Amino acid sequence: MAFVQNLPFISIILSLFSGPLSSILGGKKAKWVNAGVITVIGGMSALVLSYVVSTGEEYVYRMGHFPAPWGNEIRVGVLEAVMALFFCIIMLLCILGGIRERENEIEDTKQNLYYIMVDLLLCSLLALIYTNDLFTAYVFVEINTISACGLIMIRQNGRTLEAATRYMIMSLLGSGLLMLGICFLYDLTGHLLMSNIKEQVALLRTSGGYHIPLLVSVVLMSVGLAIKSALFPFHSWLPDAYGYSTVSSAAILSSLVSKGYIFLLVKIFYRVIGFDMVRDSKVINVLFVFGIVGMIMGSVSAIRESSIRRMIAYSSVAQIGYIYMGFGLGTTEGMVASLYHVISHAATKALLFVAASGLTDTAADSTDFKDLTGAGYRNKLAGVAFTVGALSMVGIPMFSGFISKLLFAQASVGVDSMKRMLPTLIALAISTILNAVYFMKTVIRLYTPVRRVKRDGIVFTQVKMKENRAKSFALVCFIALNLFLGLFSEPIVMLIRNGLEMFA
Amino acid sequence: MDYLLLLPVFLPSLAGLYMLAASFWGHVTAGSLEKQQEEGKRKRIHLLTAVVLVCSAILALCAAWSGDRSVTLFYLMKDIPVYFHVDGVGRLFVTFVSIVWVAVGFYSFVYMEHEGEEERFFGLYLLVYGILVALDFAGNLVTMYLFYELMTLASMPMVLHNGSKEAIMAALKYLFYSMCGAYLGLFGIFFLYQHCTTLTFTAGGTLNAALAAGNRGILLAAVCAMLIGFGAKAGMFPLHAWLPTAHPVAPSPASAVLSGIIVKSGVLAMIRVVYYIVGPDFLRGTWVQTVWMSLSLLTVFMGSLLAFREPVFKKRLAYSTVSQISYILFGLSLLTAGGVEGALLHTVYHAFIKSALFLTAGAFIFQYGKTRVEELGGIGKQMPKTLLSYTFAALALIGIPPASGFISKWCLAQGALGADVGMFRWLGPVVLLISALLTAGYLLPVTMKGFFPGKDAAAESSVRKERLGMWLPLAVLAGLSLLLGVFPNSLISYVSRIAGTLM
Amino acid sequence: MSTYLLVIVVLLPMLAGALIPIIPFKTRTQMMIYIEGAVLLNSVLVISMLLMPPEGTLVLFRFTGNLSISFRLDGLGTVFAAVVSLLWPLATLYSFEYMKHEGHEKVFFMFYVITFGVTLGIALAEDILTMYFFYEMLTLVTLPLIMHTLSKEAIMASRTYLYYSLGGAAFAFIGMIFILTYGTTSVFVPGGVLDAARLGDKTNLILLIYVLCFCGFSVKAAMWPFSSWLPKAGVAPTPVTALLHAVAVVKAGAFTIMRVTYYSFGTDLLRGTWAQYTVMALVIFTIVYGCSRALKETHIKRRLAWSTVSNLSYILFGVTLMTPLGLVGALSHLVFHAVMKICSFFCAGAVIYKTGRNYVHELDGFGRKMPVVFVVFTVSGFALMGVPGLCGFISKWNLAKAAVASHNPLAYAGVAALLISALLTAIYMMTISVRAFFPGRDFDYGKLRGVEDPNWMMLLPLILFVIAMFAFGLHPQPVIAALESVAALMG
Amino acid sequence: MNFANLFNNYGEAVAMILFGIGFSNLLLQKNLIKKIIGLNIMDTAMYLFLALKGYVAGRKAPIVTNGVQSVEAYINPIPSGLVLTGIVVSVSVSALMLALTIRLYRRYHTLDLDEISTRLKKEGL
Repeated sequence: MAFVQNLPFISIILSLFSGPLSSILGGKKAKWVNAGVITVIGGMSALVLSYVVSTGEEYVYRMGHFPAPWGNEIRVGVLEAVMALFFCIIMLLCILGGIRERENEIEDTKQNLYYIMVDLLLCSLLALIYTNDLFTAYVFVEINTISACGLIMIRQNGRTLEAATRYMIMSLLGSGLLMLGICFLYDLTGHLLMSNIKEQVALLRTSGGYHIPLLVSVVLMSVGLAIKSALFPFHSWLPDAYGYSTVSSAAILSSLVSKGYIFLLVKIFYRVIGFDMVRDSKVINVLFVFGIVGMIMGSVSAIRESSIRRMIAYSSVAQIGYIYMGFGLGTTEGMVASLYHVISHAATKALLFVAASGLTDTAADSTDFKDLTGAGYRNKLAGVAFTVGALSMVGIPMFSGFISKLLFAQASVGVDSMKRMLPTLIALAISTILNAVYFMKTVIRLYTPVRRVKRDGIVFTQVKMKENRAKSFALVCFIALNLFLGLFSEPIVMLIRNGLEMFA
Repeated sequence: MDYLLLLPVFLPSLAGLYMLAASFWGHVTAGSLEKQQEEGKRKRIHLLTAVVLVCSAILALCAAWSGDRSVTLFYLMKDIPVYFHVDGVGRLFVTFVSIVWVAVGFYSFVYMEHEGEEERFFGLYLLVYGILVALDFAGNLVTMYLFYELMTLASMPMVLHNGSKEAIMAALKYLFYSMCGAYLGLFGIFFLYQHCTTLTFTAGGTLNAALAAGNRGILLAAVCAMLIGFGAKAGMFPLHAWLPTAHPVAPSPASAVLSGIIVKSGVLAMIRVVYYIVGPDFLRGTWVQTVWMSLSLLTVFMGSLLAFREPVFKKRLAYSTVSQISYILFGLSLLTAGGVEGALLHTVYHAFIKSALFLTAGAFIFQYGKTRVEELGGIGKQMPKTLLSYTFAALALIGIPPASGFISKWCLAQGALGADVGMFRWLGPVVLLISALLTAGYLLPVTMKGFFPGKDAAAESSVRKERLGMWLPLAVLAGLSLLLGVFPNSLISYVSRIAGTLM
Repeated sequence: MSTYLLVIVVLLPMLAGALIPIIPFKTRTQMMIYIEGAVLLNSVLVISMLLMPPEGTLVLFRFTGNLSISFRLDGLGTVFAAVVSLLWPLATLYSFEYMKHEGHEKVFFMFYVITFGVTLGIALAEDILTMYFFYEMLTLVTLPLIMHTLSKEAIMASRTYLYYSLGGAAFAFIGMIFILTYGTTSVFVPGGVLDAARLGDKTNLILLIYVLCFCGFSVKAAMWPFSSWLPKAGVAPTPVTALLHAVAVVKAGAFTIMRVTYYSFGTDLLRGTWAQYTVMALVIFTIVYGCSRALKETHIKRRLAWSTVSNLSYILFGVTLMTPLGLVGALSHLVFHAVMKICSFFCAGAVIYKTGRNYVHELDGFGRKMPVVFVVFTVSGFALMGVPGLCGFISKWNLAKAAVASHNPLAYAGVAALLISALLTAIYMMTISVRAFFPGRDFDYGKLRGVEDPNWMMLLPLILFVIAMFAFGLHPQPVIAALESVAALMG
Repeated sequence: MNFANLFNNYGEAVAMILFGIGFSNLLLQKNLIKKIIGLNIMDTAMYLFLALKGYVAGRKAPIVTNGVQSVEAYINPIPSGLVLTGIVVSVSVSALMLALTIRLYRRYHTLDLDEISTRLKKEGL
């Protein structure tokens, strides 16, 4: 077996141990370690990706060479590698984008803790992506939750604490349900490895036994993960968590954490239950309905927001809605669209958060729209970046958002049942309009010059690109990434397709 | 293909445009002239106008009476040229238009001095003349429509000449009524274009029978719309309201030609549509004919009644126009040779008579500034010639034999009785008779009061001399209206020949 | 002529525009020369290209699989491109003079020139995705032009414009998706590309989608109930209102509708269906509605904007007839209305520029003080009324001809609507002219001291437009023939 | 339905009931501490469930004393392993929750989350 095949495992271990390592380092060093680790892992994932693409088939990596029923496995396919790569890139950029804010907002003794959390988060994400074992998945879900919570509350203020608590409660409920579902499956099949469970499930389907328990476990797991990834009715914690935690936390949370859960859900659908089984069960209808409602409601509450950060947070509620709607279509096309949106939304949303922070710099970190009037002139790059993100969110061609909109629409037209096609299309149109309303309103405000230089105590300041190199770099990269996704989406879509084929 | 037809069109138009431009730039550069310069300018203007007017009138008559000429100017659309052609009706119209126009023109040389803005007025006057000639020569429907609209636009400023607020309002009212009518006409034209073999005027109609059979309903509706539309110019109910508003405020020569000539273009348009495009056979006995007849009769009656109650002299004349034109329309609506004959006769006569009457009214205003009927007591003492010619004209209009009006009305009545139009056979003549009585009722009092004011009337102290330039054209017109009544045969024969070709 | 010209004429203005704020101009004149030069050059390129049409398509860029940004020159595109590239240089000339008193010109001209390229992009787009792409771009690049004055009003107007346009695009998007899915190809083919086999029993669905798509695109064409952004956008500087909101942007809306109707969905599918009646009813209503609003409006530019609303619906009416004749009518009005309306807007702009008066009742007696402007204005008014001899009559004639020929009862109503709106047009245009020329007997011209005609930069376009109006009105044959040849492809 | 099944696997039934209790507590309790207790009940229910799955009546725990016997002698060890892991997880989670609770209490002197959020709104922070 080739050396490359070890890399996934190594990357997980690496991130896992870089955490404790940074606990004994100072903030500065920890930062560099963390950045380095992420970069290295990104490189590894790239290698893995190229390897898997070249071989054209997924492979299994046994921990300590224990055979199937007992040992714990890692299973690497194209999709996993792609996700790992993108997560690394985006996480790195988020870290870079928020350096200054972190250093201001977190007291110095805690600086390195932050990086521990990030490392653990990365580790758990990678594990979620790669693992082939349901219980391992559960464990890492919990780790993920804990580290995410840490990221939220590390900036000390009432809001973040409250948000963290709410977040904990919600995700504990979710993981409780997930756990229960897993237990049911284990009870029914006697296995924990996804592939083995799938065989058993297939048998059960043919024999038709235990139909209801199987269904129950599917429902439990999907609902659990839906709750954790803040699908519409369960999003109460989200605006505060994203709106008041430090920038890179918000960016990472919104773009990666929830996506990890979603990806796990996809894996469960495809590799544990089998997608046709899921389709036959009515669970995806539920997801579909909640997804659409989420698309609309999220945008509506975003329109009512007066703080730019919270607005972006609400918009990601809407975006999560898109993704679940894609699941709900119940076709491979829909799934492809959702997965593409996972990526493009991750990129865009992180971009928006970082850009927003860049804008708020010009008004003494006030996130109120009134103070952002004309901010586009005060911080040019951030203004441009925000505009790009906004356009992509609205789905203007040549930005990534357009492609995912396109994929969703095509998928929905592909569905032959009117009951899904029309609602999807109409919902897409309406939510586009709503997005336009609140994002473009913001953009226009950004480019509305203000005569006076201060408003009730808040002094407007110019921000040059040089002042904050890391952020500028991150923004530029984000813009490039967004354009790349928008213009050269073909290969990525192809990869996703192959990955799904490997899954099934 | 000869351009003699174009000369009487373009000569006056260009001259008119030149004068308009001149007056406009005069205002823009806002140079104020000395008294005698002013005089010299007026002389020049009058001279130019007179020369151009006479020349073009002669040209027009030559063009008209030297055989069936025709000329295609250029193609407005692939199958629609701007095409002039002289035929019977056109010839007739051109003739009386030219005569009246020249006469009124000379009258207004004197009259306009107290109105001011003469350059503009005469410019418009010439322009409208050119357009009218073109309208009468027009050889197909679209050409006619083209000049019909132009006429509206060009004659509008004549109405608001004195620039007072009510004049402007009246002008706009005139414009919008005419536009409304014109567009109703256009509506019809669109449909006729689809269902006719050609839009070139051909006696007896060019309706494409095969197509028309299919969409009879919509076609009838379209024709009805056109009748009502062009009826607006001819002051037919329901679009007649502009006449009594526009005429009183316009300078008298303007109102003279307005109600003498321009309203006739509505009549011409109707003749063209009904007898040269749709063809009388298509309409005969349809609901459209009934509507048309009843509308015209209604207008006849209503017009004369309103005139009877109207104290302001020019308004009264305007109402009388409303009713008199509808005589013509009634004649046309009979769709018989007799009817058409009567209608054409009345067209000619009414042109002379009505312009004469308006010129009289103008004279009264010019000399003594009297606009209301009751002020005219004893006017006969001061302006005998004017009032005399007025009286003749009035008698002609009422239709006392042997004056001209009698003949035309006789023909109309005969036509009505001859036609096969149900109850209108007798209703028509009755209405005509009643309205004739009313006409007498509203025209003659002026004469009587004028000559025999009664002893209690305070004799007007200052007797001003009647101006030759004013009463002569008046006398000429009045005389014509008498003569044509006394020796009508040539005219009648000519008209009946035309009517014959149409059936 | 090589197909590269197709993309050059699209990109050149964008590039030139983007450079404007970067290049350090010594004097204003230099900038003017640069801009006018760029625009003229591009127009010349376009015209030469139209004269020697390049064969084949040019694929600029591929999104995914069959989705690409590609250009091709065909009949319809030729018409639109010709109109745009003939008017743009004149409008630019005019705006040099006008923008003096508006401030930060560089930004203005930057977007003004870029818009040129984007509009051409719409005209030359080969497939529906490209068209959609440039349609969205158009929205974005014209936004700064509307909010140029940056007054509260302007900001509000630009917001409304943005919401309306993007919303419309969102629904147009649905239509595009269906074309991509159920069409044999995404390229525009005369007569439509829908694949009957794949369509199966979904006809009603497709009709519904067509209606959505029509409404979506008709937002830019300011059809009721999506029209209210246009009058609001009148706060923009007059060159913008004139060129964009009487020609480029709104005509782009009409143009895209022509594309989807005749080249994507196909008229054979739509003719005589409820879909056709629905859109036609909407359009007919708009024709009358726009005029009556114009009548009520006393702000000159807004009045003209409302009149634009109704005139655009003339074009759409021609489109919804769904016959080749209808297309001819629509195209002729697309061309002629461009001339008439830009002309009248420029007159209004001249008044505002010289005197800053905005309302109709402030114009008493201007006829003598600004003779050229108001004579031109009156002529354009006549043209809009459809006085024969001017171009307005020709397009009205063609539309009505098509409507009557289509033997469609609703179309007859449409003809009536055309004439009613013509009458209303007469009222709202003539009242202005009459005021201006006949202010009343006792009007004191002293009040208008200092009011005079603007300089040649503003007058030249006006004169040219008047000439054009007469030329088209008296000898429309060449144009109409060309349009007929375009429509002939529809079969 | 026949309650026989229910009585045969009463263990599972109890586990489910416990889970319900825990879940509803975690969801509905105002007081944070009670929420945490609910969380723990929920987890414990899960462990009970797993353990029951692993247990086979009349076998020994899989701990090798005097010599290895055949596989039939032992109960299934995996669930026990899972339970152990689960306990670890839940311990850490509860620890974190408690820490949060303390923080909040220090700031706002209340354990009622809704009241805290209303106060936050008042602060407008």
